[in-house]
Amino acid sequence: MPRPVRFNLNPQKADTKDHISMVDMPDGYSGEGFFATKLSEVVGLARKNSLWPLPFATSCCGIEFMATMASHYDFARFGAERLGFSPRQCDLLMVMGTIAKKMGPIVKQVYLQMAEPRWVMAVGACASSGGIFDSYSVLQGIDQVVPVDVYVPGCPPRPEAILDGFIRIQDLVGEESLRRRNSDQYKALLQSYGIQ
Amino acid sequence: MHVTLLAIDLALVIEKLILIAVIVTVSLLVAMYETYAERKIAAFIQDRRGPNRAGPFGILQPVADGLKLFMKEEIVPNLSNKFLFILGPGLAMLTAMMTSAVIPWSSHIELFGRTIHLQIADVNIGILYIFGVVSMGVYGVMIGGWASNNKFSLLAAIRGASQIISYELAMGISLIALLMLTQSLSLKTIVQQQQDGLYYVAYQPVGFLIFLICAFAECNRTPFDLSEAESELNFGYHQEYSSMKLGFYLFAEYVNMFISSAVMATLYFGGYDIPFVNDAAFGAHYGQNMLAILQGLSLFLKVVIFIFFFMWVRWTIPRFRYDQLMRLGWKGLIPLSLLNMLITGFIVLLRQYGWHFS
Amino acid sequence: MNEHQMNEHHIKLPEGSIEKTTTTLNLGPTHPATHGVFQNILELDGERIVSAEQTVGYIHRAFEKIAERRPLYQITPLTDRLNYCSAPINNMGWHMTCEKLLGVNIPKRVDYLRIIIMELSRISDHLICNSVVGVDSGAYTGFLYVMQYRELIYEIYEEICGSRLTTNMGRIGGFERNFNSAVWEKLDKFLAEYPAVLTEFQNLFNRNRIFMERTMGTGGISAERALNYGFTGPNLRAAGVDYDVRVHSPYSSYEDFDFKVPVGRTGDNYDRFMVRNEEMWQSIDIINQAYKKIQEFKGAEAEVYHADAPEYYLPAKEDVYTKMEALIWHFKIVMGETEMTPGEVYHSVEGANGELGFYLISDGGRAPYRLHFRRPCFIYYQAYSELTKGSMLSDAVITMSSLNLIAGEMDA
Amino acid sequence: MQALTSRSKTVERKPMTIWERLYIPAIAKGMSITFGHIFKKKPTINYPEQTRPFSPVFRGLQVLNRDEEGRERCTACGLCAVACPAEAITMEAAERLPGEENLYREEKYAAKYEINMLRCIFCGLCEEACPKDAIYLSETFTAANYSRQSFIYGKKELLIPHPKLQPEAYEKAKGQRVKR
Amino acid sequence: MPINYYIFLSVALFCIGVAGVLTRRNAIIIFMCIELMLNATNLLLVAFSKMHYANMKVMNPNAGIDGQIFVFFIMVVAAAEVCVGLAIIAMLYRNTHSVDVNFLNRLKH
Amino acid sequence: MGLTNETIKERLVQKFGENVSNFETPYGMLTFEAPVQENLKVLQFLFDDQELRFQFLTDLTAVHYPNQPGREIAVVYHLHNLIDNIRIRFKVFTTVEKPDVFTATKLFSSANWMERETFDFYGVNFVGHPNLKRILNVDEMDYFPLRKEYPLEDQTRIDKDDEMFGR
Amino acid sequence: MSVTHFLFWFLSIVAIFSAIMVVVSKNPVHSVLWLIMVFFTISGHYVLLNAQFLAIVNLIVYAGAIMVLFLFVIMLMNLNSDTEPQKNKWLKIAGVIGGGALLLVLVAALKNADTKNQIAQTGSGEIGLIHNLGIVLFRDYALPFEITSVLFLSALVGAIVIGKKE
Repeated sequence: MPRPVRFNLNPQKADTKDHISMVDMPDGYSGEGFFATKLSEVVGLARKNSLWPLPFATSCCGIEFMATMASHYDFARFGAERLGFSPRQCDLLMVMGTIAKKMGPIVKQVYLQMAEPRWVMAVGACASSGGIFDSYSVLQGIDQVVPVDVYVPGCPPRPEAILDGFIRIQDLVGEESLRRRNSDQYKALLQSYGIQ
Repeated sequence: MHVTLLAIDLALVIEKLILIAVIVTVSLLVAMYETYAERKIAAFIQDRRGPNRAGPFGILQPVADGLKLFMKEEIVPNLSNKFLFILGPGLAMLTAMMTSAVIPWSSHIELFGRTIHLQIADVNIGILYIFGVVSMGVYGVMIGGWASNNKFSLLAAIRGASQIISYELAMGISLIALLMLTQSLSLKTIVQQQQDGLYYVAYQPVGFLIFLICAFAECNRTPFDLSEAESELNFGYHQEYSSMKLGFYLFAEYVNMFISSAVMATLYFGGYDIPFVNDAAFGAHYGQNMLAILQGLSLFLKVVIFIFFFMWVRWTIPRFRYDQLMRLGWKGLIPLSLLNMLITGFIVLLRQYGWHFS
Repeated sequence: MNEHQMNEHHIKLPEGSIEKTTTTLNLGPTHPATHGVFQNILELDGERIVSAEQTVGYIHRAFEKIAERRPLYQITPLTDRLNYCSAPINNMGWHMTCEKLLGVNIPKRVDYLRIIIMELSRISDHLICNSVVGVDSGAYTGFLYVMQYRELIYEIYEEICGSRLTTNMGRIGGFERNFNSAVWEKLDKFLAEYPAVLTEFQNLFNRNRIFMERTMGTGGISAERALNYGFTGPNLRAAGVDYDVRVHSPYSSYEDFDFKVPVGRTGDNYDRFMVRNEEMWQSIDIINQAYKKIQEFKGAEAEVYHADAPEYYLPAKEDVYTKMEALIWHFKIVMGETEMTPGEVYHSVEGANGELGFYLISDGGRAPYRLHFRRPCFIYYQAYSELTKGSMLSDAVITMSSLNLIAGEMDA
Repeated sequence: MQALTSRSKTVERKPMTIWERLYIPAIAKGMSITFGHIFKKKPTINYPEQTRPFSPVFRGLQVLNRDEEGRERCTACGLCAVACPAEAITMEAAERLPGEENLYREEKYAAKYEINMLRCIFCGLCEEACPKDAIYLSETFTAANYSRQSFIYGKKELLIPHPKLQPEAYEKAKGQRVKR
Repeated sequence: MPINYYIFLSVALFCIGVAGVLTRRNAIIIFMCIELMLNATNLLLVAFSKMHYANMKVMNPNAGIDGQIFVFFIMVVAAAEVCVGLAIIAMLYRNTHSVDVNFLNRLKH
Repeated sequence: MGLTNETIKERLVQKFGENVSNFETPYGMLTFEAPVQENLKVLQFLFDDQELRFQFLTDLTAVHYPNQPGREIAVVYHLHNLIDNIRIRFKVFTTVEKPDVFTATKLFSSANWMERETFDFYGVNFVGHPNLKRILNVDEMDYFPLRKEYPLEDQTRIDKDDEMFGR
Repeated sequence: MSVTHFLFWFLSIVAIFSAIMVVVSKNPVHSVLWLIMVFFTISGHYVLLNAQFLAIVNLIVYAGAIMVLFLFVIMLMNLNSDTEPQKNKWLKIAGVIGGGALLLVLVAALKNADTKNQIAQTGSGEIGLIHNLGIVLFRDYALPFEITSVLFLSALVGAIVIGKKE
């Protein structure tokens, strides 16, 4: 059956404002000041172009991630090279694939070992929400154990979708204030996951 | 000719300090762009495009990486020995940079009425000095790996240390064969000897090959990257490092590569000699300063070719297994270099007694 | 603490206890060598492995339990995610199991189409496995060369079913749509270009001494042990047993095809690598034969892409909108209320890494009463500790990747 | 083990020749292969700027269909929800009131129609199950986003542009179909 | 430099080495202290050789060179000694799981 | 191919008599059952017999029939004779209260993990198994999830009522 | 104070401090590193004395090879400050006193030795250069040189035999 239209024209727009709450201005100060803002921007620019991913690839999405790394899509174009399995050295935890309850603590462990600033991307239905596996053994979304910055739907997402999610992460990283990681909101967020 | 180390002359000190600063800066810059080149070459070899979003063609990529690493959180694992943990990358960087002191980067330039030799120190034990510093390079790996208090790191440290020690031997013996020909340990002299005749690679092809292989091993490059084999040991000895300490380790590897390329170019490929050109005549015609710049570029070009070769090999062949690596080192390269040394010595003797080839 | 006690403390050690001379190294679950998710706890004496203990279940997803709640056609997404590297084989295997249970006869052309798809996915699976062996031995580039051609296979899938990896391809009784011209074009392109790439890949590895020494004589197993361990597929054939489900119990008209069963001699990593390479060549051959056979269909036969089974195969959309009877069938099938034959059936296909079996018990209800997957990975992974005993750490890594362990299949 | 079939073919396993034992030839061969690739045309797609055409049957983001006059086709029969293996679809049916004939095609319609895109596995079974040609999967993937809530796509996000009221958007949504 | 300086420096280093041997129980550290003592001697030898040279260079351009040759041989011996010594320590450690010399004195166990 | 379902059946009856029963051939595969104590003897006979040579354990699993009192749990073996290329299915039934079955690990190394899996899912206690503990699920799990009385979802879950709808 | 003097004092102080640290460090790895420091300073002294060959050989042999071996052994045994055997306090004091007494006696004995006017020539002199050393070594000391190779060989064999597991 031919489809009457091919694309939907009103999909959700992702807006970083939904996600990062910038540090509130303290009373009496007018923001971070020019220099600090510029520094933030430059650092943001550097960070977003040098996000080293830690592929926590457990299943199908990991295979699609291989395709993303491979020549056709070339993840390295974004500076996201040097895949490391050492959490200390990576900036972006990409959880790809089903995380079973047995695996949950390990995801958290890896997250804890990462150095700040760190970001988490849940790739695929299983990592984001459990997907079709609404069963006794599967964690229904990794945001139960670690805070997630970007969700990428799809089962598995196409490489384009993974790249799209990665660009969302880059937007987020680029806009993040240097102070965010010291803010109370961020601490409260981590606290809600029992971290620190 | 040797410059006494203690003849202190203020102008000389300033000159040398500037030279050191320039060489260190250049080494770091080269190392930075080596990371970029590594990614790009890997990409081209693998039919990809490589980083192209940070700046035009991605040339700001190393800057972004560096800045990011600077701004990242420092993690010092609780259980590890903090002092050693910090010392490790520092040592790695230090030993990597120290070798550059004796390499003649070009002949001399004439500036402000002074003749400035573009070499930090022309000591008459240049090769031994390189050898000594290289043998020191193992500490960065060992201490870093041990202080991380991680079994993978420890395994990597032990692998790396034994590998570097083993390959140093073959490297040294292959150099001895070269030294029999040059009869000098000073790198400057060696370069000058090559200015007129053939490059030493023509006399010492086997020695060069052994030196090249050992250089790969000393730089921890594939196929000898056992100490940071990512599929086995998960980056090995620098696994626990984050932030700029990691940056130091990565940088040290690239600086090492740069310096060993320079050493190879100097020893076997005429150093700053411009190939197919009579340098002296050229200098007489265009002036010494012009010549020095071109010679520097010539050395640089040779170094770039070597660096490309390093990367090309890395992205082509699989790595060895630990025992195979040791077997190659001890049973392959050392006997071969000994043989090479003996044959060279024999020929040198024959020539001393007046026997000439054809 | 006085002098005496201190001496005591140091003297005590050697007399009673035998000191531990081995190191425990934990490989996984996030170690790069354990591509998916499993854990190997290795006891190392230096670099030699004294013993290995595997832990699995890190992505156990309860397939078999979920399958008991789903009508037959909704199980295809589950089988997709078993061995996700070659999802279509699983899909086809599952559909054939259902057809066997329900007694649906499949036209020859559908069989051949299925064979093309299955062999393509076998290629894509072997290709991943072999290139990952390369990656784990340190040569990353070959991996990216062949991955480009896996992308072509994915494009073919995408043209057929609209998805790349977890394809949900095929229906009980055939395919959801006929192969369009783009599929055939892309298949032509693949068949024309892939052999050269495979040759190049082999040139990079096959006779490279470093690679040969890394793989020869490591991770080997004898034919008897392999059979006892329940090895199937390329891993068993590498040990020298020419057991292949496609030959032994031909399904989907494999009996019409002429192909060889590559076998090795020692069952080591090199043999596994070579057997997989050779199987890719055989698969290309089979695809070529199937392609020829399909072109021989003429007229109405050339358009057949599903069986004539209105009870199980969804009617065409146009009919649903216009014909009452079709609408009723449509509702019945989607709601899962068609007649199910009670009974138990075991059907197996030659999956990319072994005999993939489906043991289906139906009690006539909407969903299977019990569905059990014979998952080859799960069965042969238990031999890992025997395969790696006495070898070195680096060998263990290569053995792991050359076994082609797919976590999704292993943990169900 | 005896041979089980007559079709076996032993794979090549020659011992290394002296020449091969030197490492050099194979390495040189490999390096010539990799060097050749430097000059090959790169298949890379510069993704955000360049896109690769998806196949016309690609199963991406779901879309709710309207008929030619712009009426919603969905009649809230629930077959898609039943067919969904991920149970990602929920809907609430409502009776069409008099005067709404230009909005809804049948007497019943979906007052609320939501798909949880995070659960959805894009298997296409809903499209197949729909007897009214009301839902299908478009040739685009679902965009990534920052929060879980934003993945619950309601009718607002799913409905295609109205062919009468928003003709330009409708034409755009139709896209340029490449003739194959 | 006056030779005295070198003498006293060497003596100091040597005595530190002696003190180390006496105070530590770790066989490896003791071994290292021995190396330290050897090095102190080496330094003194080189200093003396240069002293000799300073005195005699007019007569013999190679005066004092024997001292440096001697140092060279000491290094050779030290390398050989370390090689064997560490092997012994490693073996003892394997058998006794200790590097404590107070424990190592019982060669049978 | 000399071996047929009939000959296998004859050989089995000849050896075990009344103990093997319920011979069927659904979809061409010979299926029979034996008392639970006899399972090892039957497997051993099938393995050793010069004619039968069922030396390849294709599959081992269990099925739960809550409606058959006394025979709630069936352990199903699929055996394969690779030389004659014939498969059989062999079942033993046991009770859910005391699901003790002798282990086949001595005969087939492959049975090790399959039995552990079966234990994990159904709680079948394989007597003599070298390492009978949970394999796929976490060790702390205190029920056998694939038995029919247990629901698909985890009952201790509290995330059902989050903002995610649809369940 | 000339630069030479300055360097001498600097190197000497560092040498003595490092040597003390070798002895007092709890952690064997620290001891090794301090010992390497001592070797560096001693090499510095050699350079001051214009014994360049010995300076570099000292580094290569001691710092580059011997200490790596030490470090290797320590790492393999996983020794750290926790496993460090401790001597009795009194024994330690006795050890220090013994060392100190030796120092005292030697200093006292050497104080009056007739060395006042003797100097060790720094900075110049050709005897420490590799060319001269080489000639003497291979001409006058050829036999001892060959014998050292035998020594090495025997050490090698010995180490392998000792280190080999049964």
